[in-house]
Amino acid sequence: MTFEVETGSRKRVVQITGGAGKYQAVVDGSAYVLDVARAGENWSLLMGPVRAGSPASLSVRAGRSYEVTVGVQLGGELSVFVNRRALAVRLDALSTDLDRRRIARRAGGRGDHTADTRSGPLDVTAPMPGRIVRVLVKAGDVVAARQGVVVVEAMKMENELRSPRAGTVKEVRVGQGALVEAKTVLVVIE
Amino acid sequence: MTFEVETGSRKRVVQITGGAGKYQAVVDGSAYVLDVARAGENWSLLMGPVRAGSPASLSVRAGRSYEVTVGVQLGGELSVFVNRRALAVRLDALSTDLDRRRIARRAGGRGDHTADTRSGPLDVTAPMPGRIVRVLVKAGDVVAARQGVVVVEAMKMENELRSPRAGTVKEVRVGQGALVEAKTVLVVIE
Amino acid sequence: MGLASVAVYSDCDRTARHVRMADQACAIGPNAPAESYLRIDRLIDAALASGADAIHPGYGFLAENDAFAAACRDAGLTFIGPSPESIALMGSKTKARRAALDAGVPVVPGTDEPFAADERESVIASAAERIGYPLLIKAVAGGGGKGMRLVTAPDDLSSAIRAARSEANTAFGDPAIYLERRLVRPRHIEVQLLGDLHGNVLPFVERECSIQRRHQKVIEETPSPVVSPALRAHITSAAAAVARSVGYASAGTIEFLLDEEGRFFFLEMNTRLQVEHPITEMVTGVDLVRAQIRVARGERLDVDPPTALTPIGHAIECRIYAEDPDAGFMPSPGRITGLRVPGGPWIRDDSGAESGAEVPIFYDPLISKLSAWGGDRPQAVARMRRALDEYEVRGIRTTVPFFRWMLQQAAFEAATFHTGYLDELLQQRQGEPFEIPSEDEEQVAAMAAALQAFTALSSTSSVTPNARMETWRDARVQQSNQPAKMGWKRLARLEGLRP
Amino acid sequence: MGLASVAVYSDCDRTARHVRMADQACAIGPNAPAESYLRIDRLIDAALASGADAIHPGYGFLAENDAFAAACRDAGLTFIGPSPESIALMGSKTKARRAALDAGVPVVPGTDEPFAADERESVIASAAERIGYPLLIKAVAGGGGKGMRLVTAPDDLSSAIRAARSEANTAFGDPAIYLERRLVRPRHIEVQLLGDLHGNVLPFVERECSIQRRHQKVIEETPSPVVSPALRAHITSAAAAVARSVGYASAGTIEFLLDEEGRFFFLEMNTRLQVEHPITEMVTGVDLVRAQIRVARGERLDVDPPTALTPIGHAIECRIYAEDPDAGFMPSPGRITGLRVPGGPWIRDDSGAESGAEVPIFYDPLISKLSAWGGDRPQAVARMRRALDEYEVRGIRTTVPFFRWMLQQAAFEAATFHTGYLDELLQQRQGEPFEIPSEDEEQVAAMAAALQAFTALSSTSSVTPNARMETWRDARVQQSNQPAKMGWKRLARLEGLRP
Repeated sequence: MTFEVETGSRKRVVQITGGAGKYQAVVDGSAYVLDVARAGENWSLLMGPVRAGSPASLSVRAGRSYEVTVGVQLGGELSVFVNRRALAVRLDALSTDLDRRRIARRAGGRGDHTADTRSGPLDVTAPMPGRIVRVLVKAGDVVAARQGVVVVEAMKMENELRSPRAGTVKEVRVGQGALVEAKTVLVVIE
Repeated sequence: MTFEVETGSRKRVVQITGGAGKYQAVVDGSAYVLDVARAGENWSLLMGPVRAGSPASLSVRAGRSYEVTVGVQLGGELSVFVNRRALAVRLDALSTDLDRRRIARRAGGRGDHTADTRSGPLDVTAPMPGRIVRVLVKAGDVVAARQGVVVVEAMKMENELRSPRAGTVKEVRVGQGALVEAKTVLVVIE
Repeated sequence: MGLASVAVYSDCDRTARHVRMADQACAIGPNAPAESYLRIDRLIDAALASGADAIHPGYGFLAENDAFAAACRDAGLTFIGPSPESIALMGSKTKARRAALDAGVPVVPGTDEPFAADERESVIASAAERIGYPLLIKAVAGGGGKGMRLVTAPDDLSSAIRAARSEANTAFGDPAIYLERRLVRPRHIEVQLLGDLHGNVLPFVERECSIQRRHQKVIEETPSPVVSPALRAHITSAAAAVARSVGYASAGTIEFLLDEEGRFFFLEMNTRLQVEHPITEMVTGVDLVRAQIRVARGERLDVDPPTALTPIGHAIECRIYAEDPDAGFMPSPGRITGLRVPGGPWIRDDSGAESGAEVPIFYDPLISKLSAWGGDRPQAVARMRRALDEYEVRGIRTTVPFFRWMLQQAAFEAATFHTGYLDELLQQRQGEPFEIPSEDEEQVAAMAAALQAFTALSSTSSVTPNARMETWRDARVQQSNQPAKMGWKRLARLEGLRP
Repeated sequence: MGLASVAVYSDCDRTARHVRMADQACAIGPNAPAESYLRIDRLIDAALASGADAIHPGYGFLAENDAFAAACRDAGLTFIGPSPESIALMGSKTKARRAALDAGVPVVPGTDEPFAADERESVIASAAERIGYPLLIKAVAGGGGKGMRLVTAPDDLSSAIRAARSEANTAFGDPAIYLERRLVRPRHIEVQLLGDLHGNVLPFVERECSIQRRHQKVIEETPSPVVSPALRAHITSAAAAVARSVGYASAGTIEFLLDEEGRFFFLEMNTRLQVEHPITEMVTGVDLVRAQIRVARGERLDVDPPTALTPIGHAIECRIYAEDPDAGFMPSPGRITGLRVPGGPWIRDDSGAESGAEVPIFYDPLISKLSAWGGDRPQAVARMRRALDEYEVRGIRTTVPFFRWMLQQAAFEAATFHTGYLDELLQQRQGEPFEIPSEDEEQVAAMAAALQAFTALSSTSSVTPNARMETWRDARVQQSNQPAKMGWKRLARLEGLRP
């Protein structure tokens, strides 16, 4: 089965075959032997070959050892831990041995975070879950760039959210004392 | 719902009512308020009332705090951990609010460990999982009390199993090198 | 010490570890601190209801509140801390400055009296002009960076005053503030003290806490890499003199700023146990909490002065927060789905975090204090690096990746930092993540993700139970609030293979 | 130290922690030690296949095998331990006795030469008559109580010889044995040493390991409660003299028996790191494993002699085994279904155990080494008690309940024990369990069991998700190999309420 996997800024084509804990992976044309076993919530992944000595004449083989956890999906990404370091991974199936049809790439799945680069109204959103301590503006107010508009408290720290640019307050969507989730739109500036 | 619960050498009659984490327990006629919440694999159990001061005039109530885990069943017993100490518990439902019929006590569930007090043939059993290192007797051999009959190895220690009394070896059920489970009958003496 | 304990808890802390480990527990109200952990009346009632003899206030909430200490005394309870009078005196930053001056210890220039809660901003602005920019607004009742704001230009003064007053009011119930000059590249050096009711005051080897982010200590160590034995003698004597002059009788800490010429200035006194007390315990072997309890019972200090002042080796603490360092250290509350904590030689982890536990949005996001000891500083740093490498938290973001990066910085290794160092360092960053995975790690992550999809999609059940990667439950949990966008999941649905 | 590591593993250790934490890992064979961990050829090949420079043998299996050390040398690998010659000399208990005598150190009376593997029992019996009963049969290649048997009367000699030879052969590949007089109520005192390749030998403050069960150390502590500074100087000098006389150049330990008159006798030398090394690290701050690696690289010892000989405070270790103390300490292998390990100030847990991990039947059942440090012995004991109280292992039995009981014994607190003390104490017991739950705990257990049944049986789903007690999975797992016998489960089935 073949997948296209994106980590960091790079894409890799990964082909997997095998089963029962023993797999072969071909990554961008290079082949690896994988030995995978579950250990509690993690996997122990041993990857060969290790190039050292003259393995052919030896009675045993060494593999590079990784502790891997494939975590929950966050915003379309898989969170994979490799040796206790988190990496964000996006994954697509290119084709499978079950089904040779090419599956179209994900469509329209990436546009989520583009709102604040639009040239129209700008949203001031809550960066984290928290409580609205104070609303410093009302609809119609003229605000300067970096002027405080709302104060949000989370974990005992107050954070003043500022207007991203000069403009007029179009809408205030929250009131003092409200509990808000992350990414809730609080104020719209135009 | 009412249960008969045996811990240590004592039986208690425990009646439980309530729900949603708040329960009332009547244990042998004494009433308690229980506040139960799950914390990972354990429960936090708060038990009131605590008799101290004059609770009536106070704005809050204190409860005794226990960390409890009701573990897997071992040989007909529940293993309950109270503050990280294991207690063996046997439990029967006496009657329920769903069904007023008296349920008969467990029948015949206790006879497991009586084999070696019978007057007939005696079994030498493996006290733990392990490997048979050596069989020191064969069928027909006359053995003295406390004479070694089998050597079992577990966790790198050898344990010589001895005949519980003088007699004749009736049967040898294992051979050298065999892996045996706990309680496997190895040799029968008569 | 064989003492029974009573825990108090707000609603969201019902199943917290301190509740489960205590002998008794007592609910004191809803999540908002003002309705539970800051309710003096309920705390006193909790002590009475449970039959407690004494209250240890910890190091947050009411730990530096003189009214609480007085309420304990009035209710016949032992407050494990200094007297209400000491708290009131040293807790007022402006009175504390006066006390230090009276004891002959220099202070940082600033306003000598607090401003009234309703003082006009123009009056504060005039004082600010006299002291000069950059300056700090500080809460009179403050501590831990709460209610503190750096102001570099007059234009920012008004908004900073507002934020500081509000934060101080929320955190301490007191909006009063004062101003203080900001020294150039100072180091934060502090002296732990123990006092008893018999007039003894014992200073400990100094701690260095110059690695700060927005005035919050991030890494602490002891001894300071730049304090000579002569300076140690000088600064610890000064600290003891201040404490003695006010009859201080518990654990407390006097904070100093050390300038580039080696002059030190009294900054403030914390009239409580500090978050960073474990590192002092590590290099002296003295149990500070035990000592607090002993002196609160009226016993004499039983620690030799040389033991307290002579560090054995070196210790470092990292404050691990539930914050996302790659998103400007934004709080990251939520459920911890997986946790593995490093252990082994010379590592100490003081934490209430557990797998399955929820980090609430209501309180300080400190989830663990990780400490390491070594025979010298390089060894302590090396052990801390190893411990950070083994630390794994899943479900929420933490500052562990930040610390792994931080401990690799040349200036950290050379100990050439000051209290503004970290903020400057962070400002130079161009938004790159704190951890850049190696080519090797990226490749393994790619293979692991592909493997999971492969085993999930394989209709032939050629996967042994041992190696089977069960992730469907996670995927299902996800789905409820976030549509799956990934190609292979769509594929799986198309082919009808999903359970 | 920044070194990359290569783990080796047998089949059942495939997912063990040391494998996952290593940089590389290498399978070396099936579970039986003789086919994996004792296979010198495969271990050498594993080092060559992975490009390793050095091998640390740990403290079991081949750690005291001179052929292995020689094979490393022949393969161009650094053996992190003493020379093959030192191992061969001190590993032979009879040659080691000779070396001690030559260095002017007294030894326990016994046979000066080992018996041939096929020596007739009558010859051994004559030697036994000469030495006198009670006596000990010991393996020439022995250590850790393996291949050792106490014989109190001539009748038991034959069976004991057979068991000792067989066990020695299995454990060390060498069935040779010798006899030694058993002293009356001796204490086990041992001296940790470090030697380097430049002729330096450094002794450390003594450890006391008198709490033994069937000749296996159970609790170790340092310093010994009965060793005066004068005796310490004497015994550590004697130990260093023996090591120096054989050119010993690594970590090693010389064991002595101390009789009731304060005389000490050389017992044997362990030419490896000891299980109990953490307590020496705790009171001296010296990392013994790091020191081993440094001297193996040819570096000079960098520890001050007074640091090694002057304990700071007191440290205790409990060896926690997967054994059921209430069933005669029978091994209790199996899956660990739940594990919580104590942490916090001055507690160290060295363990490979994890929740979900299987404790195999093939190896020594030591699952954790729990250590506690205190400013003095009572404080260390108090902290150990606290740590034991917080230790929870589910799924298998462990010796934690035994240690909780043990640390309450008056003789332990008074430190008036000897090497036979624990066996005598255990013999006096009438089969009562080590932990007798309080009335209170029994009542809570009864309520908890009833609560679980109640919530499981409640058809009205009045239980909140938070409080829901999900035990059906456990119950189902059980069922497969063990019929449920309990009334309430039968009831549940009868009423069709089970999912």
